[in-house]
Amino acid sequence: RRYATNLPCPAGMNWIETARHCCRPCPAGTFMLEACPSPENSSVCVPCPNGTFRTQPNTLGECQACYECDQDAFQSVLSNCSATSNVVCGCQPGHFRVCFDIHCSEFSCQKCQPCTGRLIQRPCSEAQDTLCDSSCKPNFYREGDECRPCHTSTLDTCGKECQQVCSSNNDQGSG
Amino acid sequence: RRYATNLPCPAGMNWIETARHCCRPCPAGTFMLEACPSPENSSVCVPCPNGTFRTQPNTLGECQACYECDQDAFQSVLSNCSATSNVVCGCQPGHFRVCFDIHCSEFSCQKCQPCTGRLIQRPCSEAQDTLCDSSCKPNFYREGDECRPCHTSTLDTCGKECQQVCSSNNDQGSG
Amino acid sequence: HLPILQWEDKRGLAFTKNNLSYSSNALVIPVSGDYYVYAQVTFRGPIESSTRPNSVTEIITKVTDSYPEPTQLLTGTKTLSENGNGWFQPIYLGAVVSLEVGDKLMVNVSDIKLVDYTKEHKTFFGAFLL
Amino acid sequence: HLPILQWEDKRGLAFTKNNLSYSSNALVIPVSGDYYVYAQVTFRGPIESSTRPNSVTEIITKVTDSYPEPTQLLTGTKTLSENGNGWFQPIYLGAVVSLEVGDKLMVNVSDIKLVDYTKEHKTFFGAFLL
Amino acid sequence: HLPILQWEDKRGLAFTKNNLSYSSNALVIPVSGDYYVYAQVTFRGPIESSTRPNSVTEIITKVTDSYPEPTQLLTGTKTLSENGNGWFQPIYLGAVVSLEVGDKLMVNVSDIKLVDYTKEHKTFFGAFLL
Repeated sequence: RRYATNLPCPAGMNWIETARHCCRPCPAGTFMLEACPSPENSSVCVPCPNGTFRTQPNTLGECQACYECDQDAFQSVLSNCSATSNVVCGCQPGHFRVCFDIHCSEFSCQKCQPCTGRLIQRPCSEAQDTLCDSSCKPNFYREGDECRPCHTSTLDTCGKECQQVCSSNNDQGSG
Repeated sequence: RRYATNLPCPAGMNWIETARHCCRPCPAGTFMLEACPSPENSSVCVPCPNGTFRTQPNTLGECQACYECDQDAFQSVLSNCSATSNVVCGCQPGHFRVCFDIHCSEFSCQKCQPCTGRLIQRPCSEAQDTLCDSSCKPNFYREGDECRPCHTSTLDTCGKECQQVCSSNNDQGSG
Repeated sequence: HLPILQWEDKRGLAFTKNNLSYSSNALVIPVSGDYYVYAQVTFRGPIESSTRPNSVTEIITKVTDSYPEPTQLLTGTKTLSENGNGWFQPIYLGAVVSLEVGDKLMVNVSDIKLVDYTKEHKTFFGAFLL
Repeated sequence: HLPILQWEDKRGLAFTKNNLSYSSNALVIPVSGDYYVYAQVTFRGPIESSTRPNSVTEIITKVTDSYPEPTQLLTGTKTLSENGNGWFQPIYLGAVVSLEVGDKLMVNVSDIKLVDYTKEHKTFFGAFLL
Repeated sequence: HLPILQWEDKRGLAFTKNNLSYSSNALVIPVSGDYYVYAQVTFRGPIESSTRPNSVTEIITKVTDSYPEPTQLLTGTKTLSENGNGWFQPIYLGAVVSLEVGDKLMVNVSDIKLVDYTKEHKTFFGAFLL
């Protein structure tokens, strides 16, 4: 991918347009303040200022600005930005990651569902929502797609489903 | 609509700013590579390159790029781009045109509805969706806004409507 | 063709200079060259008369003496998914185009009744020579 | 007034030169003339505290010593029709404005908590002299 | 990385000059300096194959010999709330960036099948030296 009309630099060296010769790149975590006076000498490399980084050796005049994790949108910092690596963001506890596209370059953090009245088949994780058991826990009866505790049911609210589940444990709530 | 400060050109000739005199326009399907040396002589007109067109005589320095039909979105080519005409797009078979605005400068191609279980009042066309008969075909009974074939109904799924239609032809499916 | 917008060219933030002039709804190009041409139209609704539109379109067009038909230079088309109550939809367009002296630049819209003309900083149009 | 955004002016892709300087949230105009001024703000939600907004607004304003009130130069307003889960809405504005030496340019937004500040290439602001 | 768009650089409204050249999907910078870089991509759907996307993204990136990874310069991300039938979503990006001779500018998109390539005035890309 070398720029065609440049004089080819030996491997491990980059062409410096302003200096019109090749220089050894500055190491990751630094940027090139001044190009080498000649290919044999080294360039003036300066550490990336706070809040910036370079993951690779380079002959660039500045470092890349660190991303920030979207704390207001329930993101959390998995690893801080360093001179050689960008920040890595995840989701705060109780939230899971929903990618915006297949590359997941952007994701939102959504609240894990609570599985009230059900057993948890698979707990919520960084990548996936909680997977709730389809059937209700003991002492819970189904009402639409919710599981309600027996003790909250009353005679007139306790439909067919509820009677089946709750009366059999004959600890039905007061009339 | 002549540009006010120009010297008026005789009818059928355009003012050429670079040449500071009038020239006869190049015919449709070509563009003006070089202006006429003087109003009496002709300009150098060159055919529109592949993929471009000019529908009118002109003194322009390039031809217009042809549009393309949106094959991924169910459009089809009604007529190809030529040197003198842009491409004309329609909808692939089984789709009809839905204009985005009254000028229909943009349109999407939507699937024709199938009229399952109904007679077709007016078949799907480039401009309009199929118009289905409001009542069901013989041996079909109404279920909500769908028409279902009698033979698929079973005793317990055959409601009032179904019994009325299907039992009268006493060829009801097995119990 | 689509309706053409009219513009204020003197009062408030509006101005023309370097003899780029405005006449009969068009910016008139004084010297041939490459121009960065831009325009923003803010659309808004619902409005009384029109049925709910499902899209809005803004087009910057060029009219020239060397060709009898307008040329569409830049187009922004957006479908609307806003529900019943009030909605706003700005469309910004901008790019470099090669223009000849005498060419006229205009802005067309899909429905002039949907254009928010109330504030000069919401709908604007301009060009500058590179 | 609407909240004013703060900007990074040195690190990463950000820079100032030809003594167009940045101080107390504003670009300061070093020489009178016509400038192409532009800004994009990416809005995103939902966020914890705020109730679901039904619109977002970005305004480029000018503050000058010759007038006690800010002048709104460019405005982008968009209603939101996204449902519950995550949404993004970028608004880009750009136009030529006549500015005097010492004028200050700022970007205001309808709700600062809805601004996506996480990546420098999603929200940016700048100007150049023609 | 995200798919890279290919561009027409000669026919119709497209042109390159002042030895800003186009090769293998990129604008190649001929001289170091500050450039105003811009691009609009019109996205549209639904299309046959792809499941309904919930967002579209356009990114202008820079590739340089002085660094092995592309740098994202400008990004526009929009979530889609349009329902079943046809939708359009233009995204315009533009800003000043400092570039070195030999740098290459490209436009990436989240899903190339969603790009409206049918009309040259709906999807475009360019840059000019300040």
